[in-house]
Amino acid sequence: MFKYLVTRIGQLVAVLFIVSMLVFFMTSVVGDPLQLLVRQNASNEERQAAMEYLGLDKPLYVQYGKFIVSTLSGDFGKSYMYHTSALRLIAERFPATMEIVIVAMLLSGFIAIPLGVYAGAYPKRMLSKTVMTLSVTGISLPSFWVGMVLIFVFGLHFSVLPVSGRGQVGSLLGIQTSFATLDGWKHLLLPSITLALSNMATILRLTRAGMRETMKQDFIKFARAKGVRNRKVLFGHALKNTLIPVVTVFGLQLGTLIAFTTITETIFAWPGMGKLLIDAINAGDRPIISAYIIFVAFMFVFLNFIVDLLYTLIDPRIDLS
Amino acid sequence: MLLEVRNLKTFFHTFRGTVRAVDDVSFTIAKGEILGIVGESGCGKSVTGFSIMGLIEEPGKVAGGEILFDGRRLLDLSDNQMNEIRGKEISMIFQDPMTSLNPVYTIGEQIEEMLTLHSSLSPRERRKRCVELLRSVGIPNPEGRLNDYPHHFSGGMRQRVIIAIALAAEPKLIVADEPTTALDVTIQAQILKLMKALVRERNCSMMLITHDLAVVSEMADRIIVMYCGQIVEEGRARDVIENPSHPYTQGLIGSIPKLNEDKSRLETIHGIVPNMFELPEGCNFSPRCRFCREICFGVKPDFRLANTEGHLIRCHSACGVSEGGNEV
Amino acid sequence: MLIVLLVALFGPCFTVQNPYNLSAISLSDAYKPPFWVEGGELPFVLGTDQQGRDILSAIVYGSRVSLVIGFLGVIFAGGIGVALGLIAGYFGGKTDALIMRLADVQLSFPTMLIALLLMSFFEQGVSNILIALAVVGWVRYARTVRGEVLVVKKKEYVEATKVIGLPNRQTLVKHVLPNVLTSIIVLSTIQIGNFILTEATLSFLGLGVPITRPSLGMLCSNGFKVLYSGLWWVSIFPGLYIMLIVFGINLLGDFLRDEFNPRLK
Amino acid sequence: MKYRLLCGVLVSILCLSGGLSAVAADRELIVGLAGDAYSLNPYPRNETITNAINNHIFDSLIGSDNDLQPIPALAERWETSEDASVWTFFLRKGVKFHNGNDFTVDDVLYSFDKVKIRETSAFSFTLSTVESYKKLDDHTFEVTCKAPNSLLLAHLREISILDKESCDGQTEDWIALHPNGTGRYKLVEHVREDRIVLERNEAFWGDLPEPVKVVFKPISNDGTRTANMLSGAVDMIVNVPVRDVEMLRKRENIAVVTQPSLRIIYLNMQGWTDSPSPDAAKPLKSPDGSNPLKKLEVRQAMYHAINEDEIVSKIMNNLATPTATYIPAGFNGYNPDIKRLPYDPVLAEQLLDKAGYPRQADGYRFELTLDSSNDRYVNDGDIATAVAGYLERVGIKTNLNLMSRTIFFTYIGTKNTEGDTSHLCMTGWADSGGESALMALDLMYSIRQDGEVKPGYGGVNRSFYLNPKVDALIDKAISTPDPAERSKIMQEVWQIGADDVVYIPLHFQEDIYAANKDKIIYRPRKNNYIYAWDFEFVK
Repeated sequence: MFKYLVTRIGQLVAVLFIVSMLVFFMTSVVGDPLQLLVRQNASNEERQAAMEYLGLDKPLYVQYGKFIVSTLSGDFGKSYMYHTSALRLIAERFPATMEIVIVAMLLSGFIAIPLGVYAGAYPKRMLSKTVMTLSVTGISLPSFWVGMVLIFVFGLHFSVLPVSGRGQVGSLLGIQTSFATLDGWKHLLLPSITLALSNMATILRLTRAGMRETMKQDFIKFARAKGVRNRKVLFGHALKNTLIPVVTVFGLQLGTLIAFTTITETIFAWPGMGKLLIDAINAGDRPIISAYIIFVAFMFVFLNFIVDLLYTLIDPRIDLS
Repeated sequence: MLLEVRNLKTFFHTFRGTVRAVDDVSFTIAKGEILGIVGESGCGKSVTGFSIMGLIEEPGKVAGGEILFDGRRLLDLSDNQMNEIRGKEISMIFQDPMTSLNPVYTIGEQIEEMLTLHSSLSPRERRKRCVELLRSVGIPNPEGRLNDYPHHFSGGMRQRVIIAIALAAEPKLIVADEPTTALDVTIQAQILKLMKALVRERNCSMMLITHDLAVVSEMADRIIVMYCGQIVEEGRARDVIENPSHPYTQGLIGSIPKLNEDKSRLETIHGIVPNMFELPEGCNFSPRCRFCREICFGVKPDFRLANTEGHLIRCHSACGVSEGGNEV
Repeated sequence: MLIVLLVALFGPCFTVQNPYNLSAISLSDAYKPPFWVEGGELPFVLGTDQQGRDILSAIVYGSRVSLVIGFLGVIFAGGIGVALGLIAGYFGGKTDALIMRLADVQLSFPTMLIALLLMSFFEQGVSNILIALAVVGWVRYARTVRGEVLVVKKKEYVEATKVIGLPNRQTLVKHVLPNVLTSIIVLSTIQIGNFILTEATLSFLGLGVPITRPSLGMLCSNGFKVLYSGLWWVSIFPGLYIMLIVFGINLLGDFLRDEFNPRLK
Repeated sequence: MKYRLLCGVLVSILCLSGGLSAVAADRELIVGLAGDAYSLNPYPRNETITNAINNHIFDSLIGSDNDLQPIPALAERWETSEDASVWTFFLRKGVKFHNGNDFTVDDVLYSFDKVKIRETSAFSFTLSTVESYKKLDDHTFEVTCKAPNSLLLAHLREISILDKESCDGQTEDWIALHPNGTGRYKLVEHVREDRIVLERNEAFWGDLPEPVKVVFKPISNDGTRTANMLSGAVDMIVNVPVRDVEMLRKRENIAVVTQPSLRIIYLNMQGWTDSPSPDAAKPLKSPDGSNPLKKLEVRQAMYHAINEDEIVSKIMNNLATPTATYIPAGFNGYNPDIKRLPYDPVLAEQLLDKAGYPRQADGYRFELTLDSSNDRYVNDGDIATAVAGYLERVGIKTNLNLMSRTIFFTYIGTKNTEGDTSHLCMTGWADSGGESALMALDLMYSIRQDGEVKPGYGGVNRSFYLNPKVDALIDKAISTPDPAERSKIMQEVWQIGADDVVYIPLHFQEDIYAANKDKIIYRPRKNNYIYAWDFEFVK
């Protein structure tokens, strides 16, 4: 196990290195940071000064060397847009994004998995068919659309939930979070549902497909023959055998949501990280983009490590090392 | 009588038509008795077992008949009530030990689950009992192996674990569905011996479902031979083996290789099992029967007594009775 | 599903205009409602959009773009992903680590950035989107397939093939692949929809297909801007059509899975 | 930083949960903006929203009235030498910063010094024409320009004045987190991308604005902003999408306020070069290999071919004003004699024939690529599509190349950092100063494909218009202090530009606001800056 961990950490370093290189390359191609610093009608002199300030006048490998050195010391530089530490900007936004992502993932976990189990165990029943049909809506509607419709229905038509923004934050276990206040929860709900919807459909469908196969297995019949109650058969015996693909996708979705909730955050004016990223990309703000993507890479490596560990917990036959 | 099955009918309704997987089957099992049910695959013997357990799944359905177990009508019980009986009073051993154990739980957990469901033992007592059970089915170092997963065991060992699970709640009846089919011949013998010993020791009954007459002849007190969802022959084990009366049974016995007889070719039953959607009008076996007569094609045969007491056959031409099974 | 395909293939013969031909559409026809609504008129059966494009014609043409994106996207992404997933899961060790960390690298880059990158090198177009989708989409396949292969390869029938000396490639294709097919099919049916939507989202961000060759996703996101203003037909019809396609694909996927999966019989 | 944010949040919770009762709730204003302020340090970014918000906290020496003409602010009055090269400013006395420090000349000179540092200031250009400045006494100082400069006031207007005492020696970050100006409002809290809360500075030197408390909410999605307005969560929104206007107008409690903006949408054509955009993906192609855009008739024909009225009515929902010139009526240098060339496709075809580009066998005369952004200006993608359609109909094959603003501006830049790639593009331009000469300096001053003719001039002259006469006129205007005289020179410049069809002007966008009319009245500014003091409460 220890050895495994060491290898994984070694891989993490390699991943971060490659990511940093790619990020550097991409940000040097996409977007023009000068746009942020100088006016469109700026003179060549002004542009030249800005280039020097950003170090863009140096050859690419020199720029990269500098970038790596400062990155290693944990300094991603100052955002071109906000003129403050890129890392701090991300840290500031992180909690807000986590809030909607956690709620969204809980929603999809606690709704989609049971429904998937049910639909997989009883594929012929009316309810299963309804659920499956509805889940098609989940994967065929763009999230910006869903978000707008939710705003329209709950924010405007029924006026039961606030239209957008993050509500009051309160202190919960010493952390400032929307979870602590009712107002916070009200604001959380719509964006979380928007995020959850397409996830739910995916997880539901994977669970169902796995369940359909597992339910035909002998050990399910054997469990029934043991007198195990139906619910326990489904959730105890069958579900655990179908979890591998579900957990895989769950992990990917979780990471993707944390990293790239761009659209939903934009639509709900939610002050999270995704919006920061899209603004940074649009502006060619290299410090933010690189800090962000390296952070995300770190997170994915970590998440996938957790998922791999979960594999071994779920299925003892899997041997990673 | 521990178990009494009367006119059991289990049908499968598919969109291609109805399959009468079990059609009008009646038999009994006495306390402490081992009943062997023999037949080719698809003859309905497993379905009979599952019908008793109440585990027939869509599109299957028990269409008629009665199952009396210890005086209770099983078919009238709800699923929850059945759960009280399954495992505790009737337990089941499956054909393939490779797939019957849940791969994601330790065998300790799987045995314990039975005890949690059907006993009021404390966790520590349960653990102790698990060890006892494993030891009784002949698993070496049972304490150490409780936390192992099924894939750590060989096929024979897994079947021993399954037997341990089946015995865990001290059931009155064990339904064993082809318990040794998937095992090596040498291991088969061990497992059979073990099962017989355990059943006798605990004085429980057993319904042994198999296609292998050799297995049955060693184990069973009585034998039922099934063909196309119906019982074609029934009698004490010795009677049926030594004196098979139905042409089908004769065929089955004839196809077992015997060491002491020198034969260049094994006997076979010619033809194949009929399509279950289009059963023959008369006797189900008629298309394959060597002794087939006019009547066999038109009329379904009824039970008749063969030469010994309690030895019944379902055949028009009892002629096969004395001729034995050695004709070519 | 068949209808969708037929429409995509032969629909263009019957539409009233070619929405790709700029000189054929006229701004003066902009925002006409469907013909049964007051103010609507034939031949614009489902109304027109902001450029005066006939919605019905645009849907017919757009569905071709979207279907191409969905199917080819899945084929590319799925092809790469399944292959890499099989290899990673089956061989394990360093190969696995390499491929999976590559996946981690890939996951860290948003689709949008990749699309932007491609756009700055190539002209805006369907091929860009396809490359972006393949580059982004393979990870999901690879990780899912790998997870399942880790289980499957421990099964006896796979281990048995090693004993009989079957080459790895044959084992993978003949014995491992069929056992992970269910997840692949489910994933693919979801991904087709997903890809069509990703394209819509990219269009929403201005990174999608060219505006002169609108896809369903782009029609939908264009129309969405005027949804509150009561011009519902501009986005509802393409939206419904996307749903229809995704639904059809899912039915097809379910059918394929049931048909080719011996374990469900 | 975090601690401070936290405090801010806590304070706001306290306020919201009752402590606020001290402030009259009905004098509170919530405004939905299209974006957040990037920094509350006024120097590093020069961008509309950031500037507007910083103007609440900070004052400049010079203010602007509603027509963007300079008025006294921290400078009470000023005097200028005959040739407009030496300026003396007299500062207002008794003004205090939010933290209680006195405002003096030292603060002004400190701010000037900071503004000039290119690394941390986006406003360094404002002092690029200034030779030197010196303190005369605590409330008087003198500015000497490099050349006669009538535009100094327009530039000084953009410099916010910081407090030297508290800022000196602090980091840029610290300054951004502790904004301390002399302005009408003090910062209560700033939660990035969520809200900026300001309260009235009761010690302000001038008239107190009506709103006691102002909350700016950045809501970047158009639809969401409209929804917030409809739900009553905000009192006013900016940049209402044109398609939502009708629906909002139907609401009883909502007033839609529109005003022509300074932003003009127009087409740039590389008509003064023989090798237009050699590096474009799809370069210009004509049968004889010449550059058709060089011909005046061709440019005129393209002008005639475009039905701008239809674009305005169909795409812009009538919320745009077709224009013949680049500055709005009423501004310095506006020339009312310039008229649009009428929509006349038949004439357009005749002109094209005359210019020597008849229709070829395939029905086309020559082939162009129209580059445009699709996420920068109001409905830009649709406008470009429509324009391409009009050009196609007179026989000009038009490839449409739409891209995100992220790459668009680099792609079309006159500096050709990525090669010369665009011969026909649609862009927008606005000069928030409302000063004709400044605009012409960027738009009309000569520039060549291979570089600037005069450094810093012709920065967005994407047509590569070359006309020494125009250059001379612009130079002259800049050194003319008298606005009326300057206006006259500029009118001539615009007339020449129109005759040469340097650009094809399309329309001025309209700034559209929606406000809760039961609560407030809003008088918009021409430059789209939102100021709390432009609001009046109804009751």
